[in-house]
Amino acid sequence: MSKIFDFKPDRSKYPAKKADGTLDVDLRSQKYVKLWLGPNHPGVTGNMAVELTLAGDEIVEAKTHVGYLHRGFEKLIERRLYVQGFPTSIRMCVAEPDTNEYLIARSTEVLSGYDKDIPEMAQWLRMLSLEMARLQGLLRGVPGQAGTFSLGIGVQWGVYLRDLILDRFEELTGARVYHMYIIPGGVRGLLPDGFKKRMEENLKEIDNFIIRIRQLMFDNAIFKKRSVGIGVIPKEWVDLYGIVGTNARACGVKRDVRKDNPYLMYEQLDFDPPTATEGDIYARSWVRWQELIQTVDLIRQIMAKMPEKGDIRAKMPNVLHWRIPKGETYNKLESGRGEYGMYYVTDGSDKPRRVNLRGPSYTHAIALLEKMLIGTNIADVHATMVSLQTCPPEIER
Amino acid sequence: MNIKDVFTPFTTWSKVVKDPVTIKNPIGREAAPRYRGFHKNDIDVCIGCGTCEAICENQAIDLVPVEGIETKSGDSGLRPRIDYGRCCWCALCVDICTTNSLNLTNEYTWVDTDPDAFIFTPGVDKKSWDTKEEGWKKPVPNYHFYGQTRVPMEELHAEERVESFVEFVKGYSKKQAEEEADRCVACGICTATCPAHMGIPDYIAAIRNEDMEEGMRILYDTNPLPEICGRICTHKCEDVCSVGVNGDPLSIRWLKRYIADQIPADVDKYNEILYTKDIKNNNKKVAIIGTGPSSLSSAYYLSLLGYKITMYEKLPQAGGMMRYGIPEYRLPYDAIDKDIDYIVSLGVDIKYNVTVGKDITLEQLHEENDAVFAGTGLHLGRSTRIPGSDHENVYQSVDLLRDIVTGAEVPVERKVVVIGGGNVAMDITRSMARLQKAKYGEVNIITTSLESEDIMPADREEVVEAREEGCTIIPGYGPQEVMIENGKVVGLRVWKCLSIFDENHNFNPKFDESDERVFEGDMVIESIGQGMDLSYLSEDTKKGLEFGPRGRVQTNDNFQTSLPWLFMGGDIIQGPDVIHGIANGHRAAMAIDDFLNQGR
Amino acid sequence: MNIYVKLAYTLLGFFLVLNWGLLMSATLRKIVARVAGRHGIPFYQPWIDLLKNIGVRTTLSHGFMFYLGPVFRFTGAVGMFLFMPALFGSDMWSNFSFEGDIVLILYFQLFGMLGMAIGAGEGGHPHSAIGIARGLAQHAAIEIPMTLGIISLAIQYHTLSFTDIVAAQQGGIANWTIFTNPIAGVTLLLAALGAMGHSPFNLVKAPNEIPIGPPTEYHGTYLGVLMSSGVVLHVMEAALFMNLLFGGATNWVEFIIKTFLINFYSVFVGVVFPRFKIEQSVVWFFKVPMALGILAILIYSF
Amino acid sequence: MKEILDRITPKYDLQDVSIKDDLQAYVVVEKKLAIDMVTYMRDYEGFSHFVLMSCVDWIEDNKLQLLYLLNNPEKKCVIGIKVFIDRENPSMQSAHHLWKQIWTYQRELREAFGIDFPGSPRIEENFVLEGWTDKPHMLRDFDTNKYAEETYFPRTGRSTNDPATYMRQKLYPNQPVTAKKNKDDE
Amino acid sequence: MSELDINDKVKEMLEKSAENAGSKNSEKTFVHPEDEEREVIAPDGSIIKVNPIYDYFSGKKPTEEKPSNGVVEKFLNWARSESIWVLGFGTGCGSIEIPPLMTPRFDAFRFGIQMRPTPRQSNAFIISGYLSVKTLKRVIRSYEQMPSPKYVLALGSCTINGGMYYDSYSTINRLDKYLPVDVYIAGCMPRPEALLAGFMKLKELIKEGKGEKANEYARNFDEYKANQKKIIKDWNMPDYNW
Repeated sequence: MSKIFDFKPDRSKYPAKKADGTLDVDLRSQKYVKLWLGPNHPGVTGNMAVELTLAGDEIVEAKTHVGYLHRGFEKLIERRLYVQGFPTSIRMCVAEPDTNEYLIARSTEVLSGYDKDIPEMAQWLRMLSLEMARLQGLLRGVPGQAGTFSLGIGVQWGVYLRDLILDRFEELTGARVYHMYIIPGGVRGLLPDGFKKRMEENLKEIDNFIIRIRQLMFDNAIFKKRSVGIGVIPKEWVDLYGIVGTNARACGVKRDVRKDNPYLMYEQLDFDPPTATEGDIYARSWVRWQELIQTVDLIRQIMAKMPEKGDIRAKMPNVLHWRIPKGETYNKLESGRGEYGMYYVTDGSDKPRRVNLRGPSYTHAIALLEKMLIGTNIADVHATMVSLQTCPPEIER
Repeated sequence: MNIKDVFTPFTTWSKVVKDPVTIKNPIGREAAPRYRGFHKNDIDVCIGCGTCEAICENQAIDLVPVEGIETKSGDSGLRPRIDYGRCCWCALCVDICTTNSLNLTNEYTWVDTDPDAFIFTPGVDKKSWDTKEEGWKKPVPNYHFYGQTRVPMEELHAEERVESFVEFVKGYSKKQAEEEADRCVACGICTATCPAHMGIPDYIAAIRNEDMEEGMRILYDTNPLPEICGRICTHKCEDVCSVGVNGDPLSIRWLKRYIADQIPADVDKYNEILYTKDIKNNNKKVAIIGTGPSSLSSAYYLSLLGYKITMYEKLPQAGGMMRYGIPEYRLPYDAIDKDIDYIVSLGVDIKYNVTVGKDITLEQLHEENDAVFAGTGLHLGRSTRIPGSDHENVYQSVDLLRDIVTGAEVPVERKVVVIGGGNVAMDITRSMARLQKAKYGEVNIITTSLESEDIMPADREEVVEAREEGCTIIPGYGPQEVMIENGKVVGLRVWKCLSIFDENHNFNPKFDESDERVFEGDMVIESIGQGMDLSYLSEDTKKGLEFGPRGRVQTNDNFQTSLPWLFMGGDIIQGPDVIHGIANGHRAAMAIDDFLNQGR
Repeated sequence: MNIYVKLAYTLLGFFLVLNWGLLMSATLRKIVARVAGRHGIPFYQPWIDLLKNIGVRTTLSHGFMFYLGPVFRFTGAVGMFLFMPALFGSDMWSNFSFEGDIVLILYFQLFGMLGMAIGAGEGGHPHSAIGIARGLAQHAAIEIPMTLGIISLAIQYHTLSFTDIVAAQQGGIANWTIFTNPIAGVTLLLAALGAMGHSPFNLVKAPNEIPIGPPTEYHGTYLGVLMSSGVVLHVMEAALFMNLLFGGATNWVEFIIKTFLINFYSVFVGVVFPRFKIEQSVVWFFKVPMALGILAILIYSF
Repeated sequence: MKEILDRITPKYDLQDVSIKDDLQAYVVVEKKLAIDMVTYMRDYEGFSHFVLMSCVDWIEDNKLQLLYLLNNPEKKCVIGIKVFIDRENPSMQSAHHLWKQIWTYQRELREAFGIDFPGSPRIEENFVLEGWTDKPHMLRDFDTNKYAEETYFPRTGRSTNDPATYMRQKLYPNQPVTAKKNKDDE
Repeated sequence: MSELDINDKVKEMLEKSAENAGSKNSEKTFVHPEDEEREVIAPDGSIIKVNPIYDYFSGKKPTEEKPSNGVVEKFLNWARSESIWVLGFGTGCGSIEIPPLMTPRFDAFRFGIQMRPTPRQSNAFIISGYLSVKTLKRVIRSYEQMPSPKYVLALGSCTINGGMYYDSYSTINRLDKYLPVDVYIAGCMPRPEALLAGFMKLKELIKEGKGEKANEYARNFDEYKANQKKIIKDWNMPDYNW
């Protein structure tokens, strides 16, 4: 029966290939349609574009176009003092900004030799803010997968709960989205009074949401129909394409910087990154949902284990004249999207020589996405993009 | 397909009976107490140091003059104006604010149709959020963008230093100096307060850059006596230092000394660093009376311009009050020599043991030279004129200090009483303590002053150090009589002083006669101020000069007297202060140059 | 009854249905909003949107065919209203229904879609073309179970007239077709899901795939016309199934309640299910509803 | 990390090996050996995860420094392979055949630094910029502030004062603050 | 014309275009080969000249569309103010605050604010922060496709005076040079509450009849265009994108 309704066309003959291996797509032959998804399109993640070449409803070629959000951060940071780097860098990725702050802070600390002086309290607070950032990202991202299939209710709940976390961020850091909290040397404030109580209330709501989202998404016949077996990443691709984070974990490769190269106080936390084996959209979604549970648990652990009081910033040189000797370092952390790293070069002056950010989307959204989209339908483009958690600003910086 | 998967999603509908979670009235909702909203500034506390401007990575902050705020010492009169077309609300400006006057409120709504409207001076342009209390403030605890505490200066212990006249302040090591220099926020507020307007932030930057030669050049731009100033300057700059508003002010003086100490005492090296090897002579001559700070300063800057300078010194060595007034433990002689040797190396001729007015007249100097600068200083001690003050065992501090330097015999008794609360009083107190220690093995000295402890004119650290060294300082008593028994001084009778000035701010001390004390002492030293000796001015010359109050010669802003060829500066015009003298000398040198080149 | 009076009543009825349609769409959106936990648009929002659209100053054409989209769509809506009895047993509100009107209504369902195909194609936007292609394909898939269900009813009631079918259902809930012919009823209800155009069958407009499908290029007054015909179509689709399965309506209150509930039913499903892909949707209609439809015919044939 | 480096140092004649900690090291290799070494590290030393390809402009040495950053998922360590190439007409062998994402990096470096990678797919295509006519934007001698000011007209009507200068003008306009010298060369 | 002839002709034209491409390599050209002015052969063999950029769009200048008089306009303005359809184009980082705005917490729907995915049906454009030149090109295109009356809300510092990217080579500093802006909202980025306040201000303006910036754009079209063309170097589209 299913064979009868299998619409899979034979693509061995066309599109033909040119001698150099690229596709021979002649738009004037009227066999193909060129369709741009984005940048003005509600179905792309952020302000980017995918240029699709369609044969019927099937994609034969996809090209990712980025640069719509290009601000030249790496150039701008070269013009800014070390302490001025973090307000600039944080805007490199709006979905989970704290990761950038941490990397800038960590890189400068490592290169200037202050990384051992960071007070314990500050490290716990950094970890709390990073986990909260992961949580708010997942609250948008997990139901967002259903949103790509026009199941928008979960998104609405998720964004509401994310807003509650943003309220906690506001209390802790003084801002909703661009927290600018982790500063070279430490953090910019202790927990306010009653923070833990209010956080716990929010977490309880999120616990409830987690169950509901399971009923809505993962026990949903049509959601399964749309996501199982679609957008499969084979295990062999992980190293070939440089896939990291949840996308790698969903195809059975357990990579998590928090476990592999522990930073901050992650060694003191009890967790095991969830994995799946199928590597399709459903599996990625499922891994992320489990990660949501785990992040809630991690925040609870952090709040229980962190000290009550302590210094928030190490004694550092005057920020206006801070110089760092010549050196280079690569620091990474596990963001909600995967390994997030920064290559930082200093030359002895009061400004960095080069800052290069390596976001997971750099490979996910270009090389991998372009490969994965071939042979799928227009309807799957958005779902595939969201399941890879592509985030254009970290590609083009 | 699982049939459960068809029905489970419908559980979602249970939400429909729950109340919406929407915020009823979102516009103007109160933000979190720590929210980084719009700026407010307490303009009365703000000193316009501009660190906010320096740290702003968006160049969002301008410093602009504000009506009603005057530019004065310690306050630039500028206030930050913020461009909300640039700001990113990172609050680094709040975190670094030296006075804690700049804060962010938790107000965040500002909608306008005019893009040029988003620029305002917080605290000056009235905004609705000016009264808001909550918002971002500098985080606590231990969150500082620059060092709050001064790097302690290493000194000899009190017991050790009272043993001898050896300089007891050791000076900063490289590490200490750099750490201290690192605290500077480079605002430049201090520059205006410094009488010589030295480029303080610049030479501190030179320390950070480990470029001592550059530092030296900056120092010599305005001050040819850095070794001396680095030790004994009254450091008015430190009083207004913006880092000192919250925390210890920068030790600007020690940093200056650090730079000067790094350059070896080698005049060739000096000439090389300061590019003074090939100054062209301009064939004009200027005579300078005295070799104090103002004289040396004018000599230095005039010789840079190519003038031939001849200096006349009454005493056998140059330096004036710096050498003969300030004890060696504060200002060692080699430091003085180092500075003076360099000035001499520029071709300055110093004639020692020549008293103008006696050995050579002022008129002669005028004839031989194109202009004359007189920086003769205050070398006459003032007397309290209380009963018994004409006793031979009542001394003037200036005389004693000079004698200590020249090596003349100084009378040292077992018990000494000093009258005076200024720095000179402290100098003589501590010098006498050292002499007592050497002669008798113990210190027994009482210093009393009319002013109470809190308004004593002496530097605080001087008082503290004097006490550490075993001197007794009892401020707030007015001397009434030097008690003499059997022709010998036995003590000083004093009354408690209630107030020094009357309602019209005239000197008119009031005493509490019931609180009478007697300070025992075998000798009394008066140190209540100095007077000038203008005996070298002939009657003719005096006629040509104008005199102001308290017998001072009237000069214009450029220290030119009403005799155009005669310039006067230093203590005799401005009162006793080294750095003022240096500034006067520099200004007078430029004025002399202008005066002599008018015809050109 | 005088044809002019009848025409006047029909126009009044159309006006009523239009307003009810606007109100209904707002209400349904409010209910969905409530599931999401928010208040949603005000009840009067659709009217303001309509006014605003009429007030848009720029009118731009992509050619003559471009006008036909809204016109056909509106004609489809009017046609559906015109030839379907709104209220049973009322001379004034039975409009121009006649024997065999079901066939005409089935045609008018497609009519608007065809018009959009012409107009949207002329608009030149690829999203429009893809949307309309999807729409036509899916409509073909919906029509099969729907026609099968209607044939089953026709066999059951021996008529192709709404009035007769509704008349046969009078006299209590037990007489409704949904209970007398449940298999055809279920077939038609499943087809109704598709016809209403809510998730999982909202492929035509498909937000975040080809937003917003055929009307991409339509703006201002065109959009106003499309909007109003859309809401009328929603009411009349519901009225179609109301007449076929739920015993029709004898007064406006009943009409309103029944059309609302039928619409709500599709929203009820739509809120909790994501969208099918086009081939999944077509295959789905070819599987369960078609089998049921054939079964319904077979039962009544033998 | 140390033992790996000991193994490969003689093999590739590495200069300037710097070990940051147990998990991070940077080596400098000659240009013609670089791609070979990257391949070797991938195939024989387990550095199978390609992290990052970057470039640093050392304008004072007239060199561009390319960096291939590889990660060993087993040993969890990172090695940075650095290559110095000329700043004039920079060019480097393409490594796009090794990992699938490398051509993206090469395309970016082509645009940002003007480095050519012959044979790399879509190398000439724009990456982030469109219609760019100036010199490659990440080079140190491209002044972004100047470019922005000339191109994007910042809002006028703003001016600022340096506290020290302003106070000087206000409080002591006549006091000399530099030493004048009577010399020819100044 | 026989089939053979057509094939020859095609060959000839292909060669010609290849020559052209070769000669143009020296100077940087931004027009995509598909958009170049060229001759094509219709299925019937006739030769048609096409200039895709101008064939698909009319390069006509926009005209001022005067508001009608009196009560009607007032009434329509009221309707416009209560039904603001925002183009769903997240141009910058401020767009991260749009989802909260449209979801339960702030629920802008109750104020008549809705999102539309296509410029044809939108009448408000949120410029959510910085604009890179590449995006500006798309923004201009989208803006010009919006039917009048249309409104622009500018979020954050970046649109006012460059914000924290004032020195970036890629982002513009002043939005009002390129598009007429109705309302500016301060913040980096503005919170949803501030955004709502901005919408309220916009409503006020529309009700007062001051939301006529689309006409201002038409009036000063040449000036705006000159500014736009100064920074968009690869202007491979018609002057006005209708």
